[in-house]
Amino acid sequence: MDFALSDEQHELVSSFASLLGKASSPEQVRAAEPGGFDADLWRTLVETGVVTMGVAEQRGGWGASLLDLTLVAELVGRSAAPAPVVETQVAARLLAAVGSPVALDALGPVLAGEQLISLAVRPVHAAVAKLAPAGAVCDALVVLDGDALRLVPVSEANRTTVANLASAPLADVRLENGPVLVEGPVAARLFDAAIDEWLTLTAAAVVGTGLIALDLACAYAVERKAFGAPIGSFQAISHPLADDATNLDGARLLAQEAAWELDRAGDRGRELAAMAFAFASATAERTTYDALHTHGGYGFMLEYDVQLHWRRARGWPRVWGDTDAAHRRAADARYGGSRRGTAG
Amino acid sequence: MDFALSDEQHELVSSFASLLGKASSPEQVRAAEPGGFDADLWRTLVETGVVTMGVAEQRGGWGASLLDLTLVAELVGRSAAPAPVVETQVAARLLAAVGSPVALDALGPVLAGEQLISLAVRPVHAAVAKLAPAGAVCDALVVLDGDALRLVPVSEANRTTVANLASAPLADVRLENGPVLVEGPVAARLFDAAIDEWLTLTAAAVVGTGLIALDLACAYAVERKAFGAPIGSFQAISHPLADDATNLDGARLLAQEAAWELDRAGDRGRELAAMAFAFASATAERTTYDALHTHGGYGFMLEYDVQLHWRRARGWPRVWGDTDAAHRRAADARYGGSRRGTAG
Amino acid sequence: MDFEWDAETQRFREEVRRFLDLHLTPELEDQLYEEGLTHDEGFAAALGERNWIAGEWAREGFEALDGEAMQVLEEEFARTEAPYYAVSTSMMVAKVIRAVGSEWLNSEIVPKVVTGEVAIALGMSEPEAGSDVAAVQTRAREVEGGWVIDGQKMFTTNANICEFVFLLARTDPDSVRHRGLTTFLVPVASDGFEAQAVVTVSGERTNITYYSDLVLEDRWRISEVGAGWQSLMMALQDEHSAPFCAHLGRALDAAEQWGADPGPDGTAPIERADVRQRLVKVATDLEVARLLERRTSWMETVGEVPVAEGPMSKLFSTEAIVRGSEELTALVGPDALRSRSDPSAVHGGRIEHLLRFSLGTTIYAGTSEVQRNIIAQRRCGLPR
Amino acid sequence: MDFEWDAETQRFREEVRRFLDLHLTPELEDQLYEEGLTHDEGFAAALGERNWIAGEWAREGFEALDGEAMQVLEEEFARTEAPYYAVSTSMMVAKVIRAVGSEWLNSEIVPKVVTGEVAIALGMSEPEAGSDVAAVQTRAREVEGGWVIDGQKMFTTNANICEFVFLLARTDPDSVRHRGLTTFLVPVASDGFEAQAVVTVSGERTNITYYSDLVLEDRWRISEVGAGWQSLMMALQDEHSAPFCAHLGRALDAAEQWGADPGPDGTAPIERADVRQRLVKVATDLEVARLLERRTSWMETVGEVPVAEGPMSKLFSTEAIVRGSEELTALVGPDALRSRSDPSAVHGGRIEHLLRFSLGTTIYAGTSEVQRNIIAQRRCGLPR
Repeated sequence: MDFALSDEQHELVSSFASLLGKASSPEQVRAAEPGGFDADLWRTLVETGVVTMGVAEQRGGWGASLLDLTLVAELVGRSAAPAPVVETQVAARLLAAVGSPVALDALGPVLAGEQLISLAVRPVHAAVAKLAPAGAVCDALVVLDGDALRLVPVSEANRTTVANLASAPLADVRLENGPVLVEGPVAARLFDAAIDEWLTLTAAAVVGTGLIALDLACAYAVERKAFGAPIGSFQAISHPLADDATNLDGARLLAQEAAWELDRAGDRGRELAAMAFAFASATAERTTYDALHTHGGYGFMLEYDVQLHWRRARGWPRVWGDTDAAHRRAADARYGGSRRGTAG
Repeated sequence: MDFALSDEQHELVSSFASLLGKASSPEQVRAAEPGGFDADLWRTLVETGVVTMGVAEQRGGWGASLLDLTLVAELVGRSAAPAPVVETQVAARLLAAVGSPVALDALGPVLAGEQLISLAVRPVHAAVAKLAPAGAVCDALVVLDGDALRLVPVSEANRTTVANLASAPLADVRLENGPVLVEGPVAARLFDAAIDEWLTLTAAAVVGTGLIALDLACAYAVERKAFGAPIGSFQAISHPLADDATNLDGARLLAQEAAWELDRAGDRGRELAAMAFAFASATAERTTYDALHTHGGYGFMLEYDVQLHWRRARGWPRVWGDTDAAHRRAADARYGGSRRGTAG
Repeated sequence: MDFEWDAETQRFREEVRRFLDLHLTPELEDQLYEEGLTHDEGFAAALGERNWIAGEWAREGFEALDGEAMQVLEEEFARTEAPYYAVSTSMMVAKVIRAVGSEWLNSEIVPKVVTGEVAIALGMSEPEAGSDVAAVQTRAREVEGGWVIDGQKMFTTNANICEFVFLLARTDPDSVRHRGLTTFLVPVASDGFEAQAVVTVSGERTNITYYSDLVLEDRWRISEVGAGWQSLMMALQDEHSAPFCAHLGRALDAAEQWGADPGPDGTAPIERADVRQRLVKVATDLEVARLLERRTSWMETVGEVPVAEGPMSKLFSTEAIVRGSEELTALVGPDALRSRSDPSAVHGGRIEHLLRFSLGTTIYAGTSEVQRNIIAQRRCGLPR
Repeated sequence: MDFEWDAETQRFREEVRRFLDLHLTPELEDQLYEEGLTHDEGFAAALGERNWIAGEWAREGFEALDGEAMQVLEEEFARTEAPYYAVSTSMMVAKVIRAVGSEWLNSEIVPKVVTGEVAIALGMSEPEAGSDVAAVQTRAREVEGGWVIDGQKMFTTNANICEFVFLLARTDPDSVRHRGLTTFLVPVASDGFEAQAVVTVSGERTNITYYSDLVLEDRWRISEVGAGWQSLMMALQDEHSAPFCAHLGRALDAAEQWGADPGPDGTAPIERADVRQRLVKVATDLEVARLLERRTSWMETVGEVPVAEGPMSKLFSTEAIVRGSEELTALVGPDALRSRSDPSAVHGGRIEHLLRFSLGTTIYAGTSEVQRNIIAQRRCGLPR
């Protein structure tokens, strides 16, 4: 049992915190709305190795653990970074895990920073990948199409950008022909493993979202006075924030535990990843609501930053599904697949 | 639109309030634990007409509306009366509604105060009516057994009394032979209509449970001091109680609306009855928890009254089912029966 | 007890719906949403023509509407997101003028409110006075024949399209809290008035309004000098019976329509047990919210003052909107993220919009915390 | 980071489980439940023989247990409802004696706590001093060679079967709040001591203890005169890392077993989507509770003071117990109403009992409200 980060992990955190503090300030986040993509920030991140780091060394990456990536994801969430870090990391790791010549051919330009490849986190229906993360800005998308993992080229010709709550670069992507990466049962297995990673990293990202919202709320509650006292001295304000702080600590630990379990290929990886996603997204939703509400009418103004995080706490995770869906996934992992029942 | 009670209803309320205030004091409620039945109280109630009042005039009763009965049920809940008012009222109304000679034969001694007949609110499995309300003290039980409504005689020979959270007179009743009241689709239809009534009246009863718990908590919060002030002046105490007061008002109105709709045989009777049960039992659970918690360590002592109500808020409704089950019933009424899905 | 509208009220509801079909066109709806407006002059004029602005007051050719009709009118407007907000704030002020204002204000302003020619925004909260309205700092300094006003008001919604702002200002510079305040009607055409746009999460525009050496003749004063707080309380009384639940009803309608349409696998979501259950939970909240609101409005109709019941209905409805919009968004799933403005949005993006709209409801017209304080004191008898 | 116990700790856990299989017999369990006890002399003696009372202290023949082993020990005791409470309160006091007590107390009392011969109850809260412990009114009046004690303590659990009460009393009659307090060890055999039984909703017995002209020699004083508050805080530090989540684990185990058994229709409830989902939600809370608790205990192990983290784990775990026991009771349905003592109860009535047990957890050892106050101040930086 050890709850401490390693020295290397502390360094990782401080270098990304400093990078994002400079290149993903609230002003920059706003400037990138509603598209949700800042090309300069993305270039900087890619040059720093944000995608490469997560790929195994024998595939040309730096071999960072999923636990390491949760630390980065949390900072991405904290800064509401307009950059598709999580989905590109997971897509690259998936290409590396597939390991077929087609997959490795696709991975090359990703590691070289020439291609942005994302992952459609929901299975395809009627030849359309709906609300594909980074679908609005990617060059190609890994999709599970029936029993095949395919790499679908994406361009203005086959994507329809979707304006959305989170100002995320989402698009509905019509499937063009694209090479099959792998097919058969292994395809679904690899896709599911990628979803485990995406759920874990998204959990970490929205923990970051919750943490920054909490910080904004606490700072406001110390400054703002009503009825002759700082509003933070009223239990109606302070107690929800205390609960949120507690839940956020728990959500962070759970996301880290899920990553640690996936890293060691433990039995509970899938279960913990889905639990972490469910708990973190519920926590981020509630925290950002409380934080916004703490600001009173100001929280409701676009001009205040807290709404940026309120929107992302909902929009980022929900491109996959809600907490109920995550609980069902965790239940299937914990109790074995369900044989009855309609909820998938 | 009229939210006022009639003069007759005000009189009904004040006469039962006075009766129960005298004959169902906290001391008497405690004295009747764990059996949950006070024979003197029951005799008084029967003599006052608590069962007869709900039966139609042409069947020998006084023709009170279900809305009238919600007013009585709320007072039963408020006083935690150790008397099976709701189930005997509903059983008597069911016998009257069946109207067959066998049913009317059974109704006679009930109206004469000679027999205590209750209703098994859940369908029978393997010839046992489990956790039958008033099963521990009734002479007979109306049960839905397959497609027949039957009147099952109950005695020490075929009942096993069950110690339970609410100190209610519950028993597992083994089905002896007993006359069929009615069979075929009409049996299930009449049973379902009786359940609508039971759900509505139980909703009203636990509103009463919540209201008395809220009163106890507010009185305590005014008296009790900590950190130099009455604890009721702390928002951590007062805000949950304000929410509870609000929910209780809503639950009462919803139970009354459901009764009113059932009284006029309106389209939404079943839906509203199930909604009222779900909302009232959730509200009573939360209110009694908050009320007990408001008392601090004292709430946890058997000596304080609030625990009496905390236990009944859970035990009384749940012999039928939880709020999820009620929501499913309401959904079937609102959207038509479900054709898929496992939750019944 | 009777939980149904009487037959006349039900006929009236049909009449209101026909009116809305005619006057609240899809084009107008889109325009209002895009511009973030809650007022439209043409719509207001059409309301005025039927005496539906000051419905509770009889005037030549029109009988007064009773309490039920007024409730139905407001429910329908809220349900359809009709541009009604400035009309309702104007009426709040018109009532105050009728109660405490001068003859001149009564003859000059009130009739124009009634016809929809004039609209009035509310200027109460300030940068340092939100929930704590009595902390007002905007000053009105008495000068020969009138007043000079200096200060700033937050959330002066519609000040950019109204003719007047109902202003709460401190006239006694040495006063604190509730004392020494006075209410005025400030023409937005005055020199020294400025409205700065503030866009909210729901897309609605509100304003910060600035008052700089603004000279106002005394005839624009509404309350007696120093009696502003009482006149403000009068204006706010109406806020409690606002039919918030109709907003939740709108989103539930959209979700139930979504549920009835076949999904990608050919079955309607509503046939799934979990979907039905979650929808019905929201429907239950809606039922309760509606009952609490109608009770409040009924109490006012029969002359009772809903001291705790008003706060209860405001609290429950708006918290139900927050819960319900979160729940429905989660239930509809990823597609609920599509913005109201996006062509691919589910059922016009009503649910996505309600989610953003919900945020304001637990804040304006008295935050949930303020409502709980009131309920705790007036209903539970707890000390301050 | 490492989220697993090391191999040695895992072996130790097996050893603890074997111990419990041997010493916590079904007969003892039933007896404890029926009598409402949380202490058993035989069980305590068996613990003492292994040095598992003062495990963190080495003594002849025993090495000290490390933080992980101590955590595992307490988790297992909580999970199985072992009669451990008086042992743990005794150790809280033994640590205070070690830190600030006299040589005589150290040689006379501490060794007997370690072996389980002596048990000590906590006498802190009073009728007028619950969450606000500093409002203590019990007086200790200095007399020649000692003290005369008068007062009353609430919730002196196990005072009826312990040898001593750890008493917080006001020694300076003119003092207020935290100042002027002193801690004592009161032998329950003293004249003027009385314990009156109080039965709780969970079935556990606690006591009101009365102190009437109770004469105590000065050698029973623990803290310096006037330094009682500091010694109390020392004693309470341990409360934060109590493994509450193990109680929730016990109920979840029972519910999962219930779910796996075929129901009346022949299928196991756990195959139903709604049942699985509700169970997993509780399992998620349990996972989080366990992580927060283990972090607190780990921080103490590495020498960090969990100023906010301790309150966080206590708050989260106990609120999760309340939520979880309500949820599991609802899920299991009507049968969950059968009392723990009824032969027909589901899986020994563990869930029904946890529901009643849960009520105390958010109150004692600092209410949830007190924990939130601390977290708001120490973690969120909010003003008092």
